[in-house]
Amino acid sequence: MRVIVQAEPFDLGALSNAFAEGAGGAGAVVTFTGLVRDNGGALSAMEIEHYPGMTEKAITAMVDEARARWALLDALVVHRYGRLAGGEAIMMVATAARHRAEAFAAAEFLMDYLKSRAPFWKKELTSDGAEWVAAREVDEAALKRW
Amino acid sequence: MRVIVQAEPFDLGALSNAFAEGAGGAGAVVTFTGLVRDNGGALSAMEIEHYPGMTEKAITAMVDEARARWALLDALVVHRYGRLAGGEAIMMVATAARHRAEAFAAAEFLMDYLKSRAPFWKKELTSDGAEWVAAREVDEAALKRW
Amino acid sequence: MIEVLYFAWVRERIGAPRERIETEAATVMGLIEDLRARDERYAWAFADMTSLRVAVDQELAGFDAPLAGVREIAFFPPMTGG
Amino acid sequence: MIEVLYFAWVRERIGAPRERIETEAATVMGLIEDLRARDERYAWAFADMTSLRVAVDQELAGFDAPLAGVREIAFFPPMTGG
Repeated sequence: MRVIVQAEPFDLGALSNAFAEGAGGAGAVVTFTGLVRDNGGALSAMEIEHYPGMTEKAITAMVDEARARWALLDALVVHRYGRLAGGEAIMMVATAARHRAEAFAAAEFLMDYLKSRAPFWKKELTSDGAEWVAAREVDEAALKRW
Repeated sequence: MRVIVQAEPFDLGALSNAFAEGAGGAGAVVTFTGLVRDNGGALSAMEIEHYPGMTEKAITAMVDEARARWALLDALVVHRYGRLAGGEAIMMVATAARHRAEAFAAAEFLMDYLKSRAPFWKKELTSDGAEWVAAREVDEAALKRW
Repeated sequence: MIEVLYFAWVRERIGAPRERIETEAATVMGLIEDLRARDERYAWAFADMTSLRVAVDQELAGFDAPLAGVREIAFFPPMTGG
Repeated sequence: MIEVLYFAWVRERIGAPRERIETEAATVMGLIEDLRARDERYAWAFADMTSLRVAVDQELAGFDAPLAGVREIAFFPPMTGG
Protein backbone atom coordinates (compact mmCIF):
# COMPACT_ATOMS: atom_id res chain seq x y z
CA MET A 1 0.00 0.00 0.00
CA ARG A 2 1.53 3.30 -1.04
CA VAL A 3 0.47 6.95 -0.92
CA ILE A 4 2.58 9.43 -2.89
CA VAL A 5 2.03 13.20 -2.86
CA GLN A 6 4.48 15.06 -5.07
CA ALA A 7 4.92 18.06 -7.34
CA GLU A 8 6.85 16.11 -9.99
CA PRO A 9 5.15 14.34 -12.92
CA PHE A 10 4.74 10.58 -12.52
CA ASP A 11 5.01 7.81 -15.09
CA LEU A 12 1.59 6.13 -15.30
CA GLY A 13 3.00 3.26 -17.37
CA ALA A 14 5.97 2.50 -15.12
CA LEU A 15 3.79 2.68 -12.00
CA SER A 16 1.11 0.46 -13.59
CA ASN A 17 3.65 -2.18 -14.59
CA ALA A 18 5.34 -2.20 -11.18
CA PHE A 19 1.96 -2.33 -9.45
CA ALA A 20 0.69 -5.27 -11.56
CA GLU A 21 3.96 -7.16 -11.12
CA GLY A 22 3.95 -6.64 -7.36
CA ALA A 23 0.33 -7.69 -6.85
CA GLY A 24 1.02 -11.35 -6.13
CA GLY A 25 -2.08 -13.53 -6.38
CA ALA A 26 -4.19 -10.79 -7.95
CA GLY A 27 -6.48 -11.61 -10.85
CA ALA A 28 -7.64 -8.03 -11.34
CA VAL A 29 -5.88 -4.66 -11.40
CA VAL A 30 -7.80 -1.42 -11.94
CA THR A 31 -6.18 1.96 -12.48
CA PHE A 32 -7.77 5.37 -12.65
CA THR A 33 -5.86 8.36 -13.97
CA GLY A 34 -7.11 11.94 -13.73
CA LEU A 35 -5.85 14.29 -16.44
CA VAL A 36 -5.96 18.05 -16.87
CA ARG A 37 -8.67 18.42 -19.51
CA ASP A 38 -7.45 20.37 -22.47
CA ASN A 39 -10.65 22.09 -23.63
CA GLY A 40 -9.62 22.63 -27.20
CA GLY A 41 -6.49 24.44 -26.07
CA ALA A 42 -8.41 26.99 -23.97
CA LEU A 43 -6.99 25.66 -20.70
CA SER A 44 -3.36 26.60 -20.41
CA ALA A 45 -2.61 25.24 -16.95
CA MET A 46 -3.92 24.02 -13.61
CA GLU A 47 -2.59 25.07 -10.21
CA ILE A 48 -3.15 22.55 -7.41
CA GLU A 49 -2.85 23.58 -3.79
CA HIS A 50 -2.84 21.07 -0.95
CA TYR A 51 -2.52 20.91 2.83
CA PRO A 52 0.87 19.37 3.64
CA GLY A 53 0.62 17.31 6.77
CA MET A 54 -3.05 16.52 6.39
CA THR A 55 -2.96 15.25 2.79
CA GLU A 56 -1.09 11.97 3.22
CA LYS A 57 -2.85 11.30 6.50
CA ALA A 58 -6.29 11.77 4.92
CA ILE A 59 -5.49 9.61 1.89
CA THR A 60 -3.97 6.88 4.06
CA ALA A 61 -7.19 6.80 6.10
CA MET A 62 -9.19 6.37 2.87
CA VAL A 63 -6.96 3.51 1.74
CA ASP A 64 -7.34 1.86 5.17
CA GLU A 65 -11.11 2.21 4.88
CA ALA A 66 -11.03 0.64 1.38
CA ARG A 67 -8.96 -2.27 2.73
CA ALA A 68 -11.48 -2.78 5.53
CA ARG A 69 -14.34 -2.96 3.01
CA TRP A 70 -12.76 -5.08 0.24
CA ALA A 71 -10.17 -7.85 0.17
CA LEU A 72 -7.49 -5.78 -1.55
CA LEU A 73 -4.10 -7.30 -2.28
CA ASP A 74 -2.61 -3.86 -2.91
CA ALA A 75 -3.52 -0.22 -3.44
CA LEU A 76 -1.68 2.85 -4.67
CA VAL A 77 -2.60 6.54 -4.67
CA VAL A 78 -0.47 9.20 -6.36
CA HIS A 79 -1.53 12.86 -6.36
CA ARG A 80 0.39 15.85 -7.65
CA TYR A 81 0.30 19.48 -6.55
CA GLY A 82 1.69 22.66 -8.05
CA ARG A 83 1.38 23.76 -11.67
CA LEU A 84 0.27 21.28 -14.35
CA ALA A 85 -0.18 21.80 -18.10
CA GLY A 86 -3.20 20.67 -20.15
CA GLY A 87 -3.09 16.92 -20.80
CA GLU A 88 -0.81 16.19 -17.83
CA ALA A 89 -1.76 13.50 -15.31
CA ILE A 90 -2.96 14.97 -12.01
CA MET A 91 -3.30 11.77 -10.03
CA MET A 92 -3.79 8.05 -10.21
CA VAL A 93 -5.30 5.28 -8.13
CA ALA A 94 -4.53 1.57 -8.56
CA THR A 95 -6.20 -1.37 -6.83
CA ALA A 96 -5.48 -5.10 -6.98
CA ALA A 97 -7.79 -7.90 -5.88
CA ARG A 98 -8.53 -11.53 -6.71
CA HIS A 99 -11.68 -10.64 -8.65
CA ARG A 100 -12.66 -7.61 -10.70
CA ALA A 101 -15.71 -6.54 -8.69
CA GLU A 102 -13.56 -5.75 -5.62
CA ALA A 103 -10.86 -3.98 -7.64
CA PHE A 104 -13.42 -1.79 -9.45
CA ALA A 105 -15.41 -0.98 -6.31
CA ALA A 106 -12.32 -0.04 -4.29
CA ALA A 107 -10.97 2.18 -7.09
CA GLU A 108 -14.30 4.01 -7.42
CA PHE A 109 -14.60 4.38 -3.65
CA LEU A 110 -11.10 5.84 -3.41
CA MET A 111 -11.82 8.24 -6.27
CA ASP A 112 -15.09 9.42 -4.74
CA TYR A 113 -13.39 10.09 -1.40
CA LEU A 114 -10.31 11.70 -2.92
CA LYS A 115 -12.51 14.09 -4.93
CA SER A 116 -14.37 15.42 -1.94
CA ARG A 117 -12.40 14.57 1.21
CA ALA A 118 -8.69 14.90 0.40
CA PRO A 119 -7.35 18.45 0.93
CA PHE A 120 -6.62 19.49 -2.64
CA TRP A 121 -7.93 22.58 -4.43
CA LYS A 122 -7.67 23.18 -8.15
CA LYS A 123 -7.37 26.53 -9.86
CA GLU A 124 -7.87 26.68 -13.60
CA LEU A 125 -5.64 29.09 -15.44
CA THR A 126 -7.15 30.02 -18.81
CA SER A 127 -6.70 32.85 -21.25
CA ASP A 128 -9.64 34.53 -19.42
CA GLY A 129 -7.81 34.45 -16.10
CA ALA A 130 -7.60 32.21 -13.06
CA GLU A 131 -10.54 30.60 -11.32
CA TRP A 132 -10.91 28.16 -8.44
CA VAL A 133 -12.71 25.01 -9.55
CA ALA A 134 -16.05 24.74 -7.76
CA ALA A 135 -16.97 21.48 -6.07
CA ARG A 136 -19.53 19.58 -8.12
CA GLU A 137 -22.73 18.45 -6.45
CA VAL A 138 -22.47 15.17 -8.34
CA ASP A 139 -19.14 14.50 -6.56
CA GLU A 140 -20.60 15.09 -3.12
CA ALA A 141 -23.61 12.94 -4.05
CA ALA A 142 -21.29 10.13 -5.20
CA LEU A 143 -20.16 9.61 -1.58
CA LYS A 144 -23.65 8.58 -0.53
CA ARG A 145 -23.48 5.26 -2.36
CA TRP A 146 -20.79 3.85 -0.07
CA MET B 1 -10.83 2.71 -30.72
CA ARG B 2 -8.69 -0.39 -30.95
CA VAL B 3 -9.24 -4.13 -30.50
CA ILE B 4 -6.15 -6.33 -30.33
CA VAL B 5 -6.24 -10.15 -30.12
CA GLN B 6 -2.79 -11.70 -29.97
CA ALA B 7 -0.75 -14.56 -28.54
CA GLU B 8 2.20 -12.35 -27.60
CA PRO B 9 2.54 -10.64 -24.20
CA PHE B 10 1.61 -6.94 -24.15
CA ASP B 11 3.15 -4.08 -22.20
CA LEU B 12 0.46 -2.71 -19.88
CA GLY B 13 2.58 0.33 -19.03
CA ALA B 14 3.43 1.29 -22.59
CA LEU B 15 -0.18 0.80 -23.72
CA SER B 16 -1.50 2.82 -20.73
CA ASN B 17 0.85 5.72 -21.42
CA ALA B 18 0.06 5.78 -25.14
CA PHE B 19 -3.67 5.56 -24.42
CA ALA B 20 -3.62 8.42 -21.88
CA GLU B 21 -1.52 10.60 -24.18
CA GLY B 22 -3.81 9.95 -27.14
CA ALA B 23 -7.05 10.63 -25.26
CA GLY B 24 -7.31 14.33 -26.15
CA GLY B 25 -9.77 16.21 -23.96
CA ALA B 26 -10.18 13.35 -21.51
CA GLY B 27 -10.24 14.02 -17.78
CA ALA B 28 -10.50 10.36 -16.80
CA VAL B 29 -8.78 7.19 -17.95
CA VAL B 30 -9.64 3.80 -16.45
CA THR B 31 -7.73 0.60 -17.15
CA PHE B 32 -8.54 -2.94 -16.13
CA THR B 33 -5.95 -5.69 -16.38
CA GLY B 34 -6.75 -9.37 -15.91
CA LEU B 35 -3.86 -11.49 -14.63
CA VAL B 36 -3.32 -15.24 -14.35
CA ARG B 37 -3.77 -15.77 -10.61
CA ASP B 38 -0.78 -17.47 -9.10
CA ASN B 39 -2.37 -19.45 -6.26
CA GLY B 40 0.70 -19.79 -4.12
CA GLY B 41 2.60 -21.31 -7.01
CA ALA B 42 0.02 -24.10 -7.55
CA LEU B 43 -1.03 -22.74 -10.94
CA SER B 44 1.72 -23.35 -13.43
CA ALA B 45 0.03 -22.05 -16.58
CA MET B 46 -3.18 -21.08 -18.34
CA GLU B 47 -4.16 -22.12 -21.86
CA ILE B 48 -6.58 -19.77 -23.63
CA GLU B 49 -8.51 -20.90 -26.68
CA HIS B 50 -10.49 -18.50 -28.84
CA TYR B 51 -12.61 -18.43 -31.98
CA PRO B 52 -10.61 -16.64 -34.68
CA GLY B 53 -12.96 -14.73 -36.92
CA MET B 54 -15.64 -14.26 -34.31
CA THR B 55 -13.45 -12.87 -31.52
CA GLU B 56 -12.56 -9.45 -32.91
CA LYS B 57 -16.04 -9.05 -34.39
CA ALA B 58 -17.69 -9.78 -31.01
CA ILE B 59 -15.37 -7.45 -29.08
CA THR B 60 -15.79 -4.66 -31.64
CA ALA B 61 -19.57 -4.95 -31.25
CA MET B 62 -19.17 -4.58 -27.46
CA VAL B 63 -16.99 -1.50 -27.87
CA ASP B 64 -19.56 0.00 -30.27
CA GLU B 65 -22.29 -0.68 -27.71
CA ALA B 66 -20.21 1.01 -24.98
CA ARG B 67 -19.71 4.04 -27.23
CA ALA B 68 -23.46 4.23 -27.83
CA ARG B 69 -24.13 4.23 -24.07
CA TRP B 70 -21.39 6.57 -22.83
CA ALA B 71 -19.59 9.58 -24.27
CA LEU B 72 -16.24 7.83 -24.66
CA LEU B 73 -13.28 9.68 -26.13
CA ASP B 74 -11.41 6.42 -26.67
CA ALA B 75 -11.46 2.72 -25.82
CA LEU B 76 -8.96 -0.12 -26.10
CA VAL B 77 -9.34 -3.88 -25.63
CA VAL B 78 -6.39 -6.27 -25.72
CA HIS B 79 -6.87 -10.02 -25.17
CA ARG B 80 -4.31 -12.77 -25.42
CA TYR B 81 -4.71 -16.42 -26.35
CA GLY B 82 -2.39 -19.42 -26.13
CA ARG B 83 -0.28 -20.42 -23.15
CA LEU B 84 0.29 -17.95 -20.27
CA ALA B 85 2.31 -18.40 -17.08
CA GLY B 86 1.12 -17.46 -13.57
CA GLY B 87 1.25 -13.70 -12.99
CA GLU B 88 1.11 -12.87 -16.71
CA ALA B 89 -1.44 -10.37 -18.03
CA ILE B 90 -4.29 -12.06 -19.91
CA MET B 91 -6.08 -8.97 -21.14
CA MET B 92 -6.69 -5.29 -20.59
CA VAL B 93 -9.42 -2.76 -21.21
CA ALA B 94 -8.90 1.02 -21.23
CA THR B 95 -11.55 3.73 -21.47
CA ALA B 96 -11.25 7.51 -21.66
CA ALA B 97 -14.00 10.05 -20.99
CA ARG B 98 -14.39 13.62 -19.78
CA HIS B 99 -15.56 12.51 -16.33
CA ARG B 100 -14.79 9.47 -14.21
CA ALA B 101 -18.30 8.03 -13.94
CA GLU B 102 -18.45 7.37 -17.69
CA ALA B 103 -14.94 5.92 -17.85
CA PHE B 104 -15.60 3.56 -14.91
CA ALA B 105 -19.03 2.46 -16.16
CA ALA B 106 -17.77 1.75 -19.70
CA ALA B 107 -14.77 -0.25 -18.41
CA GLU B 108 -16.99 -2.37 -16.15
CA PHE B 109 -19.53 -2.88 -18.93
CA LEU B 110 -16.81 -4.02 -21.34
CA MET B 111 -15.38 -6.38 -18.72
CA ASP B 112 -18.77 -7.91 -17.94
CA TYR B 113 -19.44 -8.52 -21.63
CA LEU B 114 -15.95 -9.80 -22.39
CA LYS B 115 -16.19 -12.30 -19.53
CA SER B 116 -19.39 -13.90 -20.76
CA ARG B 117 -19.87 -12.99 -24.43
CA ALA B 118 -16.46 -12.94 -26.10
CA PRO B 119 -15.44 -16.38 -27.44
CA PHE B 120 -12.53 -17.22 -25.12
CA TRP B 121 -12.15 -20.34 -23.01
CA LYS B 122 -9.57 -20.80 -20.27
CA LYS B 123 -7.97 -24.05 -19.21
CA GLU B 124 -6.02 -24.11 -15.97
CA LEU B 125 -2.91 -26.23 -15.98
CA THR B 126 -1.88 -27.17 -12.44
CA SER B 127 0.24 -29.87 -10.90
CA ASP B 128 -3.01 -31.88 -10.56
CA GLY B 129 -3.67 -31.75 -14.29
CA ALA B 130 -5.62 -29.59 -16.75
CA GLU B 131 -9.16 -28.33 -16.22
CA TRP B 132 -11.46 -26.04 -18.17
CA VAL B 133 -12.46 -23.03 -16.09
CA ALA B 134 -16.19 -23.14 -15.41
CA ALA B 135 -18.28 -20.03 -16.09
CA ARG B 136 -19.18 -18.30 -12.83
CA GLU B 137 -22.83 -17.55 -12.14
CA VAL B 138 -21.76 -14.19 -10.72
CA ASP B 139 -20.33 -13.28 -14.15
CA GLU B 140 -23.53 -14.12 -15.98
CA ALA B 141 -25.50 -12.22 -13.32
CA ALA B 142 -23.26 -9.17 -13.77
CA LEU B 143 -24.67 -8.68 -17.28
CA LYS B 144 -28.13 -8.01 -15.92
CA ARG B 145 -27.20 -4.62 -14.50
CA TRP B 146 -26.62 -3.05 -17.92
CA MET C 1 -22.67 -28.31 -46.47
CA ILE C 2 -22.12 -26.47 -43.23
CA GLU C 3 -18.77 -25.84 -41.59
CA VAL C 4 -19.16 -26.95 -37.95
CA LEU C 5 -16.63 -25.79 -35.34
CA TYR C 6 -16.06 -27.03 -31.80
CA PHE C 7 -14.23 -25.28 -28.98
CA ALA C 8 -12.88 -26.09 -25.50
CA TRP C 9 -14.26 -29.30 -23.99
CA VAL C 10 -16.81 -29.69 -26.79
CA ARG C 11 -13.85 -29.95 -29.17
CA GLU C 12 -12.09 -32.40 -26.85
CA ARG C 13 -15.13 -34.66 -26.49
CA ILE C 14 -15.75 -34.75 -30.23
CA GLY C 15 -12.04 -35.11 -30.96
CA ALA C 16 -11.86 -32.56 -33.79
CA PRO C 17 -11.81 -28.78 -34.05
CA ARG C 18 -14.02 -28.61 -37.15
CA GLU C 19 -15.69 -30.66 -39.86
CA ARG C 20 -17.93 -30.16 -42.89
CA ILE C 21 -21.37 -31.64 -42.39
CA GLU C 22 -24.12 -32.43 -44.85
CA THR C 23 -27.44 -32.00 -43.07
CA GLU C 24 -31.13 -31.78 -43.89
CA ALA C 25 -31.90 -30.34 -40.45
CA ALA C 26 -33.87 -27.10 -40.45
CA THR C 27 -32.54 -25.71 -37.17
CA VAL C 28 -29.49 -25.86 -34.90
CA MET C 29 -31.41 -28.23 -32.61
CA GLY C 30 -32.14 -30.49 -35.58
CA LEU C 31 -28.42 -30.59 -36.41
CA ILE C 32 -27.60 -31.48 -32.78
CA GLU C 33 -30.07 -34.37 -32.93
CA ASP C 34 -28.51 -35.61 -36.19
CA LEU C 35 -25.05 -35.50 -34.61
CA ARG C 36 -26.12 -37.18 -31.35
CA ALA C 37 -27.54 -40.09 -33.36
CA ARG C 38 -24.32 -40.41 -35.32
CA ASP C 39 -21.85 -41.36 -32.60
CA GLU C 40 -21.50 -41.46 -28.83
CA ARG C 41 -18.79 -38.79 -28.91
CA TYR C 42 -21.45 -36.36 -30.11
CA ALA C 43 -23.99 -37.68 -27.63
CA TRP C 44 -21.44 -36.97 -24.88
CA ALA C 45 -20.54 -33.49 -26.18
CA PHE C 46 -24.21 -32.51 -26.51
CA ALA C 47 -25.45 -34.27 -23.35
CA ASP C 48 -26.06 -31.17 -21.22
CA MET C 49 -27.67 -28.41 -23.26
CA THR C 50 -27.56 -25.92 -20.38
CA SER C 51 -23.76 -25.84 -20.60
CA LEU C 52 -23.72 -25.51 -24.38
CA ARG C 53 -23.68 -22.31 -26.45
CA VAL C 54 -23.94 -21.86 -30.20
CA ALA C 55 -22.84 -19.24 -32.71
CA VAL C 56 -24.40 -19.10 -36.16
CA ASP C 57 -22.17 -17.41 -38.73
CA GLN C 58 -20.07 -16.06 -35.85
CA GLU C 59 -22.97 -14.51 -33.92
CA LEU C 60 -24.39 -15.96 -30.70
CA ALA C 61 -27.74 -17.60 -31.42
CA GLY C 62 -30.45 -19.77 -29.91
CA PHE C 63 -30.85 -23.51 -30.54
CA ASP C 64 -33.96 -22.76 -32.55
CA ALA C 65 -32.01 -20.70 -35.11
CA PRO C 66 -32.75 -21.79 -38.72
CA LEU C 67 -29.96 -23.31 -40.83
CA ALA C 68 -31.13 -22.02 -44.21
CA GLY C 69 -28.27 -20.11 -45.88
CA VAL C 70 -25.94 -20.63 -42.90
CA ARG C 71 -22.27 -21.29 -43.66
CA GLU C 72 -20.74 -21.77 -40.21
CA ILE C 73 -21.99 -23.14 -36.89
CA ALA C 74 -19.86 -23.25 -33.73
CA PHE C 75 -20.57 -25.18 -30.52
CA PHE C 76 -18.81 -24.39 -27.25
CA PRO C 77 -19.26 -24.09 -23.48
CA PRO C 78 -20.08 -20.76 -21.79
CA MET C 79 -17.27 -18.28 -22.42
CA THR C 80 -14.68 -17.64 -19.73
CA GLY C 81 -12.50 -14.87 -21.08
CA GLY C 82 -11.47 -11.62 -19.46
CA MET D 1 -2.22 30.15 20.77
CA ILE D 2 -3.65 28.27 17.82
CA GLU D 3 -2.01 27.93 14.42
CA VAL D 4 -4.68 28.89 11.86
CA LEU D 5 -4.22 27.91 8.21
CA TYR D 6 -6.10 29.09 5.12
CA PHE D 7 -6.27 27.44 1.71
CA ALA D 8 -7.46 28.28 -1.81
CA TRP D 9 -9.77 31.32 -2.03
CA VAL D 10 -10.04 31.53 1.76
CA ARG D 11 -6.28 32.14 1.81
CA GLU D 12 -6.58 34.67 -1.01
CA ARG D 13 -9.37 36.62 0.68
CA ILE D 14 -7.52 36.76 3.99
CA GLY D 15 -4.22 37.49 2.26
CA ALA D 16 -2.09 35.05 4.28
CA PRO D 17 -1.55 31.28 4.31
CA ARG D 18 -1.32 31.01 8.11
CA GLU D 19 -1.12 32.96 11.34
CA ARG D 20 -0.95 32.33 15.08
CA ILE D 21 -4.07 33.46 16.88
CA GLU D 22 -4.75 34.05 20.53
CA THR D 23 -8.39 33.28 21.21
CA GLU D 24 -10.73 32.72 24.11
CA ALA D 25 -13.33 31.13 21.88
CA ALA D 26 -14.59 27.71 22.96
CA THR D 27 -15.46 26.38 19.52
CA VAL D 28 -14.51 26.74 15.86
CA MET D 29 -17.63 28.86 15.33
CA GLY D 30 -16.54 31.13 18.20
CA LEU D 31 -13.16 31.58 16.54
CA ILE D 32 -14.85 32.45 13.22
CA GLU D 33 -16.96 35.09 14.97
CA ASP D 34 -13.82 36.57 16.60
CA LEU D 35 -12.11 36.74 13.22
CA ARG D 36 -15.11 38.22 11.41
CA ALA D 37 -15.23 41.05 13.98
CA ARG D 38 -11.54 41.72 13.50
CA ASP D 39 -11.37 42.81 9.87
CA GLU D 40 -13.47 42.85 6.71
CA ARG D 41 -11.07 40.46 4.97
CA TYR D 42 -12.18 37.82 7.47
CA ALA D 43 -15.82 38.82 7.17
CA TRP D 44 -15.49 38.28 3.41
CA ALA D 45 -13.67 34.94 3.73
CA PHE D 46 -16.21 33.63 6.23
CA ALA D 47 -19.31 35.17 4.60
CA ASP D 48 -20.83 31.97 3.21
CA MET D 49 -20.55 29.15 5.71
CA THR D 50 -22.04 26.60 3.30
CA SER D 51 -18.95 26.89 1.11
CA LEU D 52 -16.54 26.66 4.03
CA ARG D 53 -14.92 23.53 5.47
CA VAL D 54 -12.75 23.18 8.58
CA ALA D 55 -10.09 20.74 9.76
CA VAL D 56 -9.15 20.53 13.43
CA ASP D 57 -5.65 19.14 14.01
CA GLN D 58 -5.72 17.91 10.40
CA GLU D 59 -9.02 16.04 10.62
CA LEU D 60 -12.26 17.27 9.03
CA ALA D 61 -14.57 18.61 11.74
CA GLY D 62 -17.82 20.46 12.33
CA PHE D 63 -18.08 24.16 13.20
CA ASP D 64 -19.18 23.17 16.69
CA ALA D 65 -15.88 21.37 17.39
CA PRO D 66 -14.30 22.49 20.71
CA LEU D 67 -10.96 24.32 20.69
CA ALA D 68 -9.64 23.01 24.02
CA GLY D 69 -6.23 21.42 23.47
CA VAL D 70 -6.30 22.10 19.71
CA ARG D 71 -3.04 23.13 18.04
CA GLU D 72 -4.04 23.65 14.42
CA ILE D 73 -7.19 24.79 12.64
CA ALA D 74 -7.52 25.03 8.86
CA PHE D 75 -10.24 26.79 6.86
CA PHE D 76 -10.83 26.09 3.19
CA PRO D 77 -13.51 25.65 0.50
CA PRO D 78 -14.89 22.20 -0.42
CA MET D 79 -12.09 20.02 -1.77
CA THR D 80 -11.69 19.55 -5.51
CA GLY D 81 -8.89 17.01 -5.92
CA GLY D 82 -8.81 13.83 -7.96
